[in-house]
Amino acid sequence: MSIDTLGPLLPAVPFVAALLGLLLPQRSRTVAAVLGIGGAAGALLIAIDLALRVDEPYSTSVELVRFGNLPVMFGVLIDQPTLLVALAVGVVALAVQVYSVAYLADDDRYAPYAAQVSLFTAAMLLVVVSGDLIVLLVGWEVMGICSYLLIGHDRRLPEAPKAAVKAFIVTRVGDVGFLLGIVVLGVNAGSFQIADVVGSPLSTTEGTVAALLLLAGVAGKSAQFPLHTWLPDAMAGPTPISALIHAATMVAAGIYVVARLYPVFSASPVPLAVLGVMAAITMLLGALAATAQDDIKRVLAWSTVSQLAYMVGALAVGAPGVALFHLLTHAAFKALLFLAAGSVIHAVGSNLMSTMGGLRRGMPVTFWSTTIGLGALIGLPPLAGFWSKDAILAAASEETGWVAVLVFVSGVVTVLVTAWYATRLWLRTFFGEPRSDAARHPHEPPGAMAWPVALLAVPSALLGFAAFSGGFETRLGVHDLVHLDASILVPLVVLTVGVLAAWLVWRRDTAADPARVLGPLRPVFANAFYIDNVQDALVVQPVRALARSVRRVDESIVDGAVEGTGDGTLRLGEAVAGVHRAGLSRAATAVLAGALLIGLAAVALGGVQ
Amino acid sequence: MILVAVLAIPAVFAVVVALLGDRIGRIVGTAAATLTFLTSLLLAVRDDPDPLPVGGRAIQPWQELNVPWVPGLDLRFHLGVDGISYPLVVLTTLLTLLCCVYTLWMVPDAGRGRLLTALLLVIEVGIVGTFLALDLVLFFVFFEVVLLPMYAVIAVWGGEGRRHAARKFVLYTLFGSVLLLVGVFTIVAATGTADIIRLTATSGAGMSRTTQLVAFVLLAVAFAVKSPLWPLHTWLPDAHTEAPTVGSVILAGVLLKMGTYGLIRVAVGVTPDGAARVAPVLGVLAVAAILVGSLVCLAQTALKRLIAYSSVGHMGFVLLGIATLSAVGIQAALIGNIAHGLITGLLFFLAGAIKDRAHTGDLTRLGGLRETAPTLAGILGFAAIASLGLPGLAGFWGEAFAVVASFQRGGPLWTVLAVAAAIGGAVTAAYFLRLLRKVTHGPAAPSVASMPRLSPAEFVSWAPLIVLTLVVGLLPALVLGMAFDPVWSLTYDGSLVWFSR
Amino acid sequence: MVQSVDHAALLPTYLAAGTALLVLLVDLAIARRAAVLTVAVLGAAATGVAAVVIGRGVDRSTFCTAAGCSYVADDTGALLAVLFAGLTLVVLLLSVPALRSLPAGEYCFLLACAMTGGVALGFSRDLITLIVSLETLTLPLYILVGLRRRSIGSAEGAVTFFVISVVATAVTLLGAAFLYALTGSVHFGGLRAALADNAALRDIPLTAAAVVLVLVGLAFKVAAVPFHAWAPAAYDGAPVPVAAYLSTASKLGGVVAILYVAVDALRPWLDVAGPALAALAVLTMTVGNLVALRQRRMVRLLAWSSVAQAGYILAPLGAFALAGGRTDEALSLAVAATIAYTVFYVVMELGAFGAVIALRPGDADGGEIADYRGTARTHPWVAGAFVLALVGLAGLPPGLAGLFAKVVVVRSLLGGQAGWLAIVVALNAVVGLAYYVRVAATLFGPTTETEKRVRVPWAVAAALGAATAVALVVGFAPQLVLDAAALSQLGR
Amino acid sequence: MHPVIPYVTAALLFGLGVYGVLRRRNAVLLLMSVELMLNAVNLVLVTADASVVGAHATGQVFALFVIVIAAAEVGVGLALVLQLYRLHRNIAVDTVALDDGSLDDEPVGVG
Amino acid sequence: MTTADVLLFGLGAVAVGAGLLVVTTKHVVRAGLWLVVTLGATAGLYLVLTAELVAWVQVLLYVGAVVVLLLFAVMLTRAPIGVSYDLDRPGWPALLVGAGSGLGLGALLVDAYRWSTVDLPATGSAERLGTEIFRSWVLPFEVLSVLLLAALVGAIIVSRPDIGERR
Repeated sequence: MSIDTLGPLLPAVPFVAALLGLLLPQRSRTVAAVLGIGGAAGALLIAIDLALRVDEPYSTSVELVRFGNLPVMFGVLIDQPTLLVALAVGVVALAVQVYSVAYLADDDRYAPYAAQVSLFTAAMLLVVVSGDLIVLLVGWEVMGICSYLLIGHDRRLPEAPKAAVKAFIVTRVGDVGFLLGIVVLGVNAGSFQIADVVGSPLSTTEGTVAALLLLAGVAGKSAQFPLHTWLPDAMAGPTPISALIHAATMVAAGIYVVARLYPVFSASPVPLAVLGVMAAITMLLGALAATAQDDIKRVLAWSTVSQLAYMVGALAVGAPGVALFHLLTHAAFKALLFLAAGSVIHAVGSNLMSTMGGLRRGMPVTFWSTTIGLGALIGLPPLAGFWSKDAILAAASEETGWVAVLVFVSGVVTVLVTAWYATRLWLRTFFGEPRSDAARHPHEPPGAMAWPVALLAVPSALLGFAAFSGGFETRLGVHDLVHLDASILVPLVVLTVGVLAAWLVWRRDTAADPARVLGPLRPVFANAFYIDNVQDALVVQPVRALARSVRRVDESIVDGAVEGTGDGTLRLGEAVAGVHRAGLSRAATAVLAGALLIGLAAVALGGVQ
Repeated sequence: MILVAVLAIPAVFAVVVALLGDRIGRIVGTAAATLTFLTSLLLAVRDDPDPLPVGGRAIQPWQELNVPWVPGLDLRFHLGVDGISYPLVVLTTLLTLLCCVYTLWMVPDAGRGRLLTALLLVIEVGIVGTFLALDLVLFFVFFEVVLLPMYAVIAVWGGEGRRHAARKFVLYTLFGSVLLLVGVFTIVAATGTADIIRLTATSGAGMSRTTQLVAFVLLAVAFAVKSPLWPLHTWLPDAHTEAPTVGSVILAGVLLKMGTYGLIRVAVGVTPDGAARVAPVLGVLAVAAILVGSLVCLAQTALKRLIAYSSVGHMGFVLLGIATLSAVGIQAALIGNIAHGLITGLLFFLAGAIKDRAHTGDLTRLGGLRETAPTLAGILGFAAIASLGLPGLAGFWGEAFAVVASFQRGGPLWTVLAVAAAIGGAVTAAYFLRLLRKVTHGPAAPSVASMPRLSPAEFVSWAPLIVLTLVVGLLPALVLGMAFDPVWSLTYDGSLVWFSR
Repeated sequence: MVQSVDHAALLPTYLAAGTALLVLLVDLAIARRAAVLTVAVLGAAATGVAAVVIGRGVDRSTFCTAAGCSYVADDTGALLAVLFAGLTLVVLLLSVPALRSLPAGEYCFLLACAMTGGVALGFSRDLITLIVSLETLTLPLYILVGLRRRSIGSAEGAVTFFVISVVATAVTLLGAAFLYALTGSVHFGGLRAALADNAALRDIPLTAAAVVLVLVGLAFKVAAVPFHAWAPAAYDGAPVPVAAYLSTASKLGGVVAILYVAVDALRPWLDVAGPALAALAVLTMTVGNLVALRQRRMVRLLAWSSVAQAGYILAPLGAFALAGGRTDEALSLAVAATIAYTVFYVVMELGAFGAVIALRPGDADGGEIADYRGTARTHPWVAGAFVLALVGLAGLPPGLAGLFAKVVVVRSLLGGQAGWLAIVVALNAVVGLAYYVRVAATLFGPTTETEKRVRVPWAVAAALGAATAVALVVGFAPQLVLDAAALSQLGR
Repeated sequence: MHPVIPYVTAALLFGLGVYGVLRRRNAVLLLMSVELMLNAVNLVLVTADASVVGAHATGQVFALFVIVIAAAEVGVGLALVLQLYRLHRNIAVDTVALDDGSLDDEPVGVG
Repeated sequence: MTTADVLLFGLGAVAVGAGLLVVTTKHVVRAGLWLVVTLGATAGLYLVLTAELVAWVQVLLYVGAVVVLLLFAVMLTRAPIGVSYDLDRPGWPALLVGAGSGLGLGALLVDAYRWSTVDLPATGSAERLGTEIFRSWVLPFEVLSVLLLAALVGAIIVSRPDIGERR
């Protein structure tokens, strides 16, 4: 098959799988599983095939529709980074699909779930390959709705529906900006084709405005401050979904789009500065919030927020390739961590670390996989995360300007905090005495769950070495990914400090939570600096109040005017009818008085003429 | 020939159905609706497959019929179909057919299903006639035809407060159409012709600037009431809340489109100069409609009322598109029309199904639908998601490109309007998700405890809407391809604003 | 000198008067309801046919003096004669149930007398003949209104009608007398010439007063506000067929009188009369509609609605009289619109009253609106005709006749550049629909008790069917009416 | 002869008739007032015949017709008044109701 | 001031004065009698204005028939012979409208005719009037006969509730 048709097939295969899956009756688990896994596997195979065959960027397009002078093209724009991300998506999606078969073994709504995961995959792949911003937006939003559906999947969790709505609305708020940004770019270029948009000159103001608008969408999707609040709540979804959302799809989309449209952002300093500040804040915020969580998935969720900020930081310092590198490694180790956490939860029956402990003996595979994942997360050499994080810090240190300094400093501090909370998670989960009955008798999950975890450990551990391959660097469009010089010592030292600090605190009382040393800051971190509450008070409640008052105004004033006109007419009718409820003589008076008045008026008028 | 058939079949059968027995009447009515639908598809056949291009603002109907009717009133029986009207005609015949099919099995409590079917056919005549008319006076006549049958549908088969709602509907919309009458004859008096083709080609030559302005304002108010545009919308929630399911479907699905279609074909077509001068006001009101509609929905507790108010918001996008007077905007309006017809039609079908089963439309008393009726909940989810303008489904194109058009228009006002409209889009998402959370999620409420399975009538009448929502979403060119040339020419090669400057 | 009289031209009038006399004789000789009715119906039909024949021939004039002719049998007159004869015929048929308790011979005789007045009115071309004809049309109606002799309402209605009518006649007569005193002429042609040529008259305010007095007195006939208050009482008190006649034939007479006087005789002074006519039109339609909103009794509602309709009828003339360029073309448009609207209106009003009669048992009065609840189930066809008539009066499809009637008026208003008046008409149409639709909805309401189905007499059914059929025909082919209205020589 | 004298007389008579019509409750007195008005009309017509140059006797003819009309109307009118009296035992015109058919039981509201 | 003027003025004053009493008197019967005076005075005016036929018809028909009819009606409705205080309604509007129309018309007429003088035509004869009627006004005359017939039949039918009742 020619690569021209393969490109569009990339999202099409899982899309068809999703469509068929949605039409299935709920009971047909097997077919659903085949469709789900088949869709993801098909996409992965196509991605591999393309990766092997495509050397030069290429694009195809057909006109989807034409609005006035603005055509919307359906087409793909495929280059090397595209395929790397597509591969990552394929791998994670396949892992998630396989894992889900077992994880949702006793869920009677598995069929729609699998189809929705397929749709999610298709949407992400559409974002990845699309050559047209409008079509990209299609994928972008479909992903949002899929995240909504999947987060709200769990019927037992009372907070699930709310979290799902929150995830969609918060990202949708950002998408207002994203849409407007696309509109600015498209109207300016007279086309929504990415190639045209990137190639057509923008005035500085327009460019800045467009970039900032797009950033709002990116912040929403990639969970950057201040639109990050949906992500931890999204943990209400089934664990594989968390893996999917946090690893390769959804959150990655924002980073990917910035990288794809990088010329728009780099054209003026303002967007980059905003990116930098956003990254610095989010990085620390996420990491600090992760220190005080008891829910294992929330720890991972906040770590995602923080890690995404690294990628944003890389973008801010002019290194989109590096950002994609971290995206890939993060996809691997975060998928691993979530799936592993899923195994733990599966075994313990709870999300809370206070009910775990000492699990390493009962679940060795999970333990070792998690250890690799956490090592990659904190940047332990030579695991994957080390290389990519190091590349980001190096890129920041090489760049000049306050933004770069800010990114670098916050990056290093975050390494410390990350090391601390990762260690805490590791120790609290797998060491010490079991703190609940379930934790005393842990068991490894079934193969369908264990294998994806184990397999994902491979890239988590080794993907970093890809940085040594020149081909990989070319594909990401960067040089010198590897910086084996003295500057790597700074993060390594900081890392060690973090790990040791956590270990020392833990060792004093292995049953207690190391987070206790945070003292009064603990609730602040646990509640992520109360940003949720602030948002609720500043945005949600006012909007609700506004809605209520608008409804009141609409019903009592706007409609009141209408009803009032009706009633008024009737009352007037009543009044006029009242005048007629009189004797015959009033009629005579009316005739003669009327004649007199009209006569007088006519005489007066006639006199004028 | 086909033009006449599309009107004559439902008209004749409406009478026949009213005279037949109840069950056979409904069957014959459905057959007639099917026939009409199939005939309307044939309208795509072009009399002159390869017409010579005509410059300027030309309407080039694919099929045309032009015979005098009442010369004394400048009234000619002048029908024609082109890319602007064709999709709406087909949508009308399709929705009527689906409603007839639905009535085949599900007759509202008041009974007399054959009369309901007959009235649906009469309404179809009026709506299709409005879309096909190429004579101003004829347009007005068809515009009026719909009024009383719709009143009857609400007043006879409606809910608790049906009489009040029906009266409000009929009086309010009559208020609009009498202004239309005045507007039409303002134009006819000034230009001496009621031929829409000629008036459009000359951009209403013969009218002074003031006359154009006055005429446009009259027409715009008339169409704004029908559409409805905030703040002339308040008949709509009442009518929708009380109307029977099929009534709501027709009302939202196609009746409102008479307003927006009229605005495009008549108001903008015949009085472009007036339109260009009033457009900013129209744009501001359209955005106000979007924001007010969506905010009210956010605080709304009744299911059908919420969907009704969502119509106000959606039609706001359509009207915003028209107000930009650009090819982009008007195309967006056209596809917005179709999408809203499909999606809101489906939503009202669903609301009706839920209300029939749960015996309440109160959001606070519903909940957990996906536990007891997963299919229904799934379709409701689909419809809600489509309605909130999810890209890839039909609703997206109209809304996104209304924003595009508004932005493209340029200038601070239109930019602000574009931003506000986009924000309105976000609020739309918020209230639809709130709706889903209240209705489908959570533990099953007592009201939804026993939900009968979906009947074949429901499947048959919903499936086309679901499929079309998806298909139009993926292939918007299905609707817009044929509309491109007419809109391009109507907007004088892209934008009337440039033309009027 | 013996003047030659063109008896052919007088044929319709002769036939009408002859019908009256024959009815009286037949009543004396046979004294059977059927015989009397047959004679009256045949007489009315013959009058109509004669009018058609006369109308198709050349215009004939007779009773001519140097000042002009008193009697001209032209298209306009023939059209009106046909209308009067037709209306009388239909009302006679509608009277069949009512005649069970009314004196049939006298009833038919009086109706035939009224018809004679109407026919003569259409042909008359001077003030004396016009006023005498109009009185002949009206006076029998006082009695007919009071003919339910056991009913206080009937007596009250008759007295009200009578008193107001006499006062209005006095006003008209005074105006006519002044006009004669000022111009020395009573013929329309003479008056017009004198008013146009004699510049001195322009400077005398008395002329304006005279013009207004004549028109105001005639406005009583069409029940224009403020000369309308008799109408509800008289309509409701009268036997229902008589109310039908009052609201159709009698109103037609008033319209004709106003048209003739305003357009033919007082043409040069229309600008003085214009504001008055426009104000009357606005007041009439508004007050009529508003009060109709609050009516409980069916016939009163129809009475008030017919008041409102009179406003629409007067509007084109008022608009013409007001508008800037008073061209002959605009005037003939306004006249045609007035006549056309009147014809449409008369047809639908007859349908409405016909349905009321068909739905009421025997010779009962109109009753309350609530009494009609559920008649759609018991009498679907009659209810259908009723609804058609009502929505026609409201001016909406499927009452296409009414729709076109409104269109005609609005068109002529906008053609006469009286946009504001068009808006007033339009808004009034909305108010009007509110009560028409209330009545129509009542028909479909649930019945409170299991009502016995009233059998509809065949005569009533035939009359109602004819009225409905005509309404449908002119609804789909309004050009027929427009052509007929355009035949009018008035204002040319 | 100064025509203004009979003309003003007629005007005053008409005014008196108007006053009487509006003032009198008794229907018979009301009719008398109407006669005053019609009488005034006749006076105008007859005076016009005398004062208009070259007039025929049209005014007098008109006046005769008016007298006949007045007589006919008085005849019918009195018959109606008597009928009212028979049913009502009263001929005060202001007890003759004009419009008592209004809705008053239904609450004001568009519905 | 000619003799005719003096006569016109005098008779006019009588007519108006008696008319005033017609509409103000408290005696029903006296009102009828004052009406006779007004009508008689008007007939006198007609005579001065050389309209003998009209004057005689006025005396015969009005004074002779109409007033008698009215007085019968007064008696049939059992009106009190003496003073009655319920004859009138409170009358500001009546006064306003009555005075307004009377004086207003008077003013218009004065404005129109001023103190102009015309010669009275030769005394008209019944013959001339007859010619006029039968030459030019046959039609209204005949229509009027239908009117009278209708009035006659109508008055009877209203007065006799038993006629035409279902037997």
